Amino acid sequence: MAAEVLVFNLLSGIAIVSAAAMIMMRNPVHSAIALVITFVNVAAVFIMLRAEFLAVVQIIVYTGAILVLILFVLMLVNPDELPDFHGARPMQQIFGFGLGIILLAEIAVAILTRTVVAEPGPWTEDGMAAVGGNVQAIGQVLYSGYVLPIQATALVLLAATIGALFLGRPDEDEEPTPSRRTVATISLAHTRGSDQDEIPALSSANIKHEAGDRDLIMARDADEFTSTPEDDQKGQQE
Amino acid sequence: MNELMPEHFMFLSAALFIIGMVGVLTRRNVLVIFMCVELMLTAVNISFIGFAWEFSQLTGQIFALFIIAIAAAEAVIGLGIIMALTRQRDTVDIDEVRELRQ
Amino acid sequence: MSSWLFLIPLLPLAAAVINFLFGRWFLQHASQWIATLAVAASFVLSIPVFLQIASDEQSISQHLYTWIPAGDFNIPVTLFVDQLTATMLLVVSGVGLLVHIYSIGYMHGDPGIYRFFSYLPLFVFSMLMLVLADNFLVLFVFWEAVGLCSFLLIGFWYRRRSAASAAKKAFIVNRVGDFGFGIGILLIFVTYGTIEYAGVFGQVGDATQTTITVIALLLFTGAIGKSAQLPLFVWLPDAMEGPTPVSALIHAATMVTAGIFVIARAYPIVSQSADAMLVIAIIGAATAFIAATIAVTQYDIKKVVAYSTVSQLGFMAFALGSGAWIAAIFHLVTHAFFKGLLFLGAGSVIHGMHEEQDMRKMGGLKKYMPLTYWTFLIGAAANAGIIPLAGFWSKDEIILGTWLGDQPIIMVVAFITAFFTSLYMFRAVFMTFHGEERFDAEQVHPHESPRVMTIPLVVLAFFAVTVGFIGFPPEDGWFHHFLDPVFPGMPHPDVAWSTIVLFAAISTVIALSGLYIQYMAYVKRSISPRGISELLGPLYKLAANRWYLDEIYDVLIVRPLVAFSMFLWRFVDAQVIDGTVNGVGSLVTYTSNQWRRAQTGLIANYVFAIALGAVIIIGAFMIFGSNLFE
Amino acid sequence: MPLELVHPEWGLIVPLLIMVGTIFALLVADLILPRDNQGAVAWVALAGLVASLASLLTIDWTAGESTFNGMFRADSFSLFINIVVLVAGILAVLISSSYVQSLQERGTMPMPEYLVLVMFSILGAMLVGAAGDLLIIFIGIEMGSLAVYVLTGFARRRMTSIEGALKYFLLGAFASAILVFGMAWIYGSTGTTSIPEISQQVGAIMAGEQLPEPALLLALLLLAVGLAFKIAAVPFHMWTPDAYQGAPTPVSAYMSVVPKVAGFAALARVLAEGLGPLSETWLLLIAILAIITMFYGNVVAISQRDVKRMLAYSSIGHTGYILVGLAAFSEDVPIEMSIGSVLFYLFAYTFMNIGAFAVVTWLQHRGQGVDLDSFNGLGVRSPLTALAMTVFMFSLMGVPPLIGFYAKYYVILAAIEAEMIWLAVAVVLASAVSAVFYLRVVVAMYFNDAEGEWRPQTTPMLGFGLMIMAVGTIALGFFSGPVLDLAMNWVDAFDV
Repeated sequence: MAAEVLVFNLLSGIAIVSAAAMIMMRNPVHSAIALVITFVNVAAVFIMLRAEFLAVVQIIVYTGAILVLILFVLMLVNPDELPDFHGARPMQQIFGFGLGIILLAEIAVAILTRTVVAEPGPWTEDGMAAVGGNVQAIGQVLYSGYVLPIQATALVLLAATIGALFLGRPDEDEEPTPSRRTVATISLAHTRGSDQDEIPALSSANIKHEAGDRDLIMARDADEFTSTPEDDQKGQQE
Repeated sequence: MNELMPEHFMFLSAALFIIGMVGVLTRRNVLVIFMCVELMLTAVNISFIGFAWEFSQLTGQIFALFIIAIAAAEAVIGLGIIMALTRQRDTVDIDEVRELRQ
Repeated sequence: MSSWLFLIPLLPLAAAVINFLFGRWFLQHASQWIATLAVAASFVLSIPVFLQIASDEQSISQHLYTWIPAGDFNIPVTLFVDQLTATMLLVVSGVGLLVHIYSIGYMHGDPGIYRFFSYLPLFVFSMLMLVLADNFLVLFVFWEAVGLCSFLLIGFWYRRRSAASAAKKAFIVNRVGDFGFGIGILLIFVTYGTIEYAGVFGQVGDATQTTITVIALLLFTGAIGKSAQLPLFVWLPDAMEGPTPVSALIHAATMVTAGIFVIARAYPIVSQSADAMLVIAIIGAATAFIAATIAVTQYDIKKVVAYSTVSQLGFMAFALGSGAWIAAIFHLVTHAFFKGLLFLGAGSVIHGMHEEQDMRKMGGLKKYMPLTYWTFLIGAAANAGIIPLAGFWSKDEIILGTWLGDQPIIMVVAFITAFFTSLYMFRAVFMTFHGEERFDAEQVHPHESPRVMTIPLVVLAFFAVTVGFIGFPPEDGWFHHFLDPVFPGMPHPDVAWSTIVLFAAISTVIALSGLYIQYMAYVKRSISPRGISELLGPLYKLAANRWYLDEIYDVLIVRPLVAFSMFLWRFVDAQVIDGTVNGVGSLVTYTSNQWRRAQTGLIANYVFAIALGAVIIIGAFMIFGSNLFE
Repeated sequence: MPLELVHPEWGLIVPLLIMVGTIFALLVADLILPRDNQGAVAWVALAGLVASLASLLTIDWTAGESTFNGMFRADSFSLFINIVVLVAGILAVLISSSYVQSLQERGTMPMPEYLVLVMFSILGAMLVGAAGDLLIIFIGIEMGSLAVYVLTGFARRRMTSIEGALKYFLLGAFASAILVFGMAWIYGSTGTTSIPEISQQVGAIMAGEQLPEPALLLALLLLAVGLAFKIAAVPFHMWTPDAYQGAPTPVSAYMSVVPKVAGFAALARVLAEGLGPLSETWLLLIAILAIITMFYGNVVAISQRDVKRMLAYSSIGHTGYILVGLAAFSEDVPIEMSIGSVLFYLFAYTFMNIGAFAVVTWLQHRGQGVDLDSFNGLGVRSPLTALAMTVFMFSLMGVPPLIGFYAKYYVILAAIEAEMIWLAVAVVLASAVSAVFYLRVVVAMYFNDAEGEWRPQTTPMLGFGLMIMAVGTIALGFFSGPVLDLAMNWVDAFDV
């Protein structure tokens, strides 16, 4: 039916154009909005492909949760000072697009020469209607054959939660000093070690002061034993 | 082409995947790169769902469901790392993050 | 029986590991009991093995696992026990047990005691595995392992500079011998295509006479190092820096006899080469004589016993070389007991004298430590070959063996050496225990050692008296029949009783004359030792300076080596190596530095590398590896 | 179609359940223990790991059973992977507890979270090892990777740590997308995601064909690229040096082993088992990757002064060696030689590589840095530690009779058996190159004079872990036979 193809082409056209817009936009907020448009269109495509449940999930999880999260972080990161990201590396853009085109060609060859061998399964339009629709069908398959992946995915989400909580948690002894943000740790990891002299010397008095009566472990370079912002600040103040 | 063919969604998927890849290759804002990775995963989902549609199976749809879940987990971790980064240094430009090299 | 054979070496290993892991924090002194019990269990387990071998006359073996399974080079680890191994098992675990018990007293209060009691069972394990091996590679591995244990134990008091350098010397000198030994094993593999005893010994004759001689001599090179033969014996006297129980166990009773054991083990090879046997005999005789003369001039009680050990090892070596195989093993067994006894006795003296080792500062100790005196006297008499103690039977048999082996010159040297043996042994006894008290009685209060140290002395003394009777009557004793299957094809000459009695008489006269001379010199004081040494002049000086061997090595080996290494450093390193480095080396370095630049630190470039790699791989494979263009 | 309730055999996943239980125990311990005294959680983690290791004994792995509709397979292969990652986990906990604790005292590194993340990544690797479905491989790899991303950035006050985490994460997410795209194409080509069924389908497709069609090839290559990233094969390795250098040292030790084991397990499952009929194609790819990887890693390691970075490049080099074992997979070679050598190498690598990083950690505890100069005079300062490091270096170099020698030996044997003499020669040559930088550490320890401040410290757990690894590196060399037998048994499970 031509109408179906027409709708598909329209949806995918919008999706591709807005995806392209996403990577071209100067402002990352605009990029995010373009990505939302793409995702919504993709969700519509999912419905055409008999995946109503996934279409809803796509909207809720991607558009609803992940992108809003990204936007949220984007706002946190000082939106006034967003640097100009474009035009700095023309060579990279040329090569990037070049690689993309070649890979697209390679995938296109694969698509066009593909032969189908898979045996058709029972989940045609009628098959799904027989159990009450896509959601019911997915539910049946998911909870009969995919118990282990569900459990495992739950654990992945738990791991991610714990990790994110750790990364995002403010430091316990942190003082919100404005200057702290600009402190950059000196790179201590140059291969030749030639910049060793730049490291602020930590006198033992300094350490005692900081660590109280506890014995403090120190490393000369490239490790958290030395290069906390506090240490660096002290070094600079002296 | 009068009917919806598998090639249709395959090309859509490939196009979105490539666009995502090119975005990762060319952008410098770490958040935009991150969005591009999400776009690539969505492209993969289209492939999976399309193949499932073609074969009248549900395997692909369920795989896609799990990819979405994992992508959510990945997003949480990624944003956590980016938060930690901005806490240390007020930047989201990956070109400024290059102390470790050679 | 064979199913739990593996426990014999495993228990000491387990004790060693446990003590090493937990000794410092948890066990401390408890480690001594773990080690002693483990070795005791090994000893107890060895007895039924020995009895079974003695009754069945069948060798037993237990396959443990395949060490290197892949390819043609298939090396199993199999425990193998025949009469020779069974004898060694008893000697190693028995003397080892006594030394462990003795050490409990001797090492009392040492802060590193857990280390000591993890090294010592580790040594017992290695030594047991050495004798239990059924192929040359496993033998070699544990040959190295006992060397390592010896190194660790000599340097046990590593803070003492002399101990550390003695350990190093022992290790380096042994490397020289082991190098030859290793090449010998390689040659065996190349020649016979296997390194398992059974396989090698079954086809000895396939190789040419020259090859056999070379293999035998290379194996003997290892023995020269480990069993302290000329010219490599210099490490053994220095090794006395280690704790005395170590000297008794490793440097008298067991490890140093490993070389003798290996030559006996390789009987099917060595006995095929008359040339190699001659070399072994000559080196053994020279070692025995030179070491005995040095021993007469020493004042350090442990050094005397150490040189005596070297001399006795020389006896065993020339016994092997003269074809008196069983006599050599017999002497190995008796020597283990009386030399272990002598070392432990010397240790008891040193312990009672508050770490004094110089005999000139002793004398008259008989009344302070009677038990030590009597046991030491028995050991010395056994070593000197006083009838009917153990040493007499074995030594007499060796000398008889040289006669039967048609080596008259060596026989004469042996008799002379036996005289010197008696001289130095009784000199030590009289200087230490008789005569006036030459120590400062206000500073030093000699005392008998605790019971845990004297009991091993008594047990060893008992064996030093009795163990010789397993070889009685000479050439026809129980021990000879027991060991006979190990040396197939060995000639059994009939010896007339008159010959035996004659040799025994000469030996006894020689031994007693040594005793008499020293009695006159140090007890009756009718002969002045100083006078004799002045009379002998340069000869005495030669012996007292250990035949200048260390100096000779310094001139012949150390200095040229230093010069050579200077040459290497100055010329080869600076010119050749640097030149090569400027070629190949700097090419690699240059490449390294260039490639390193790829790591720009920019994420974008990293992503680019991944994408480029993927695109190239996919493209290349699609063009060349797919059916696209078919 | 009625809903069929599944009754999985829980007995087969007991080791994983114990790990999950440990994770929850750790989280509870985090709640009930006071913030400033959480050293005890290390024991909880150790107990969980040991219990999981012990529970492996309760399962009959030779039966090759599977459960969860064939998604989880309890065969000898998964047994071996379980052993390797659990041992690696125990070693990681041993070497990191004092490190993390000393930082926790300064309020930067919470111990329970650290251990939970370690547990998660082990759990992920265990899942991958037992995977019977592409979905499980994907989830397992992601579980491991996500945890390790966070661990890399665990010293979150230090810029380099965050930088390493960011690089690892962005590239890892990118590679995951490629990997999962490959999985989609495999599904598109075969109509299934179950690995044994993939094998059947691909076998049917390739029957009578010389070369595969582009679609199948694309699937294979995308998958290979995604997994090559996880095992750090050149040119997909570039995250490795930065992430290893940036991460806290115990994490570097850990991430040099467990994610790599998971990656190789996935490669073996997918390539050797699922795509076995395509081996003609991917063998060449793996062989090329192996050569490039081993030379690049070892050559670039020469010009590194930072020991962590040097070890990172060295670990890239080792990836190359291990790939040689995989490249020897072919019909002519007994599978226990090719894949068996891979497994053996992973086991050997666990001991010596974690050991090398552990010595760096040990030095850091004593006020030293991570550059080569920090090793100066270690032979005098601490002879035992120097000895341990020497053992690790020589083992990594491949000197007999240490375990590293046997690892290389079996890999070379497999290559020779597969008639890829050039690969065997390449391994030998690359090892010769590697001697330069390994020996440099040994030389620094024994021939250079000590310099800099030295702070005596007692780190019993770290010392114990070091000793286990050093002894293991030596002893397993002597007992390489039994370990290899175990590694070879995996073949029972594979229906290739």
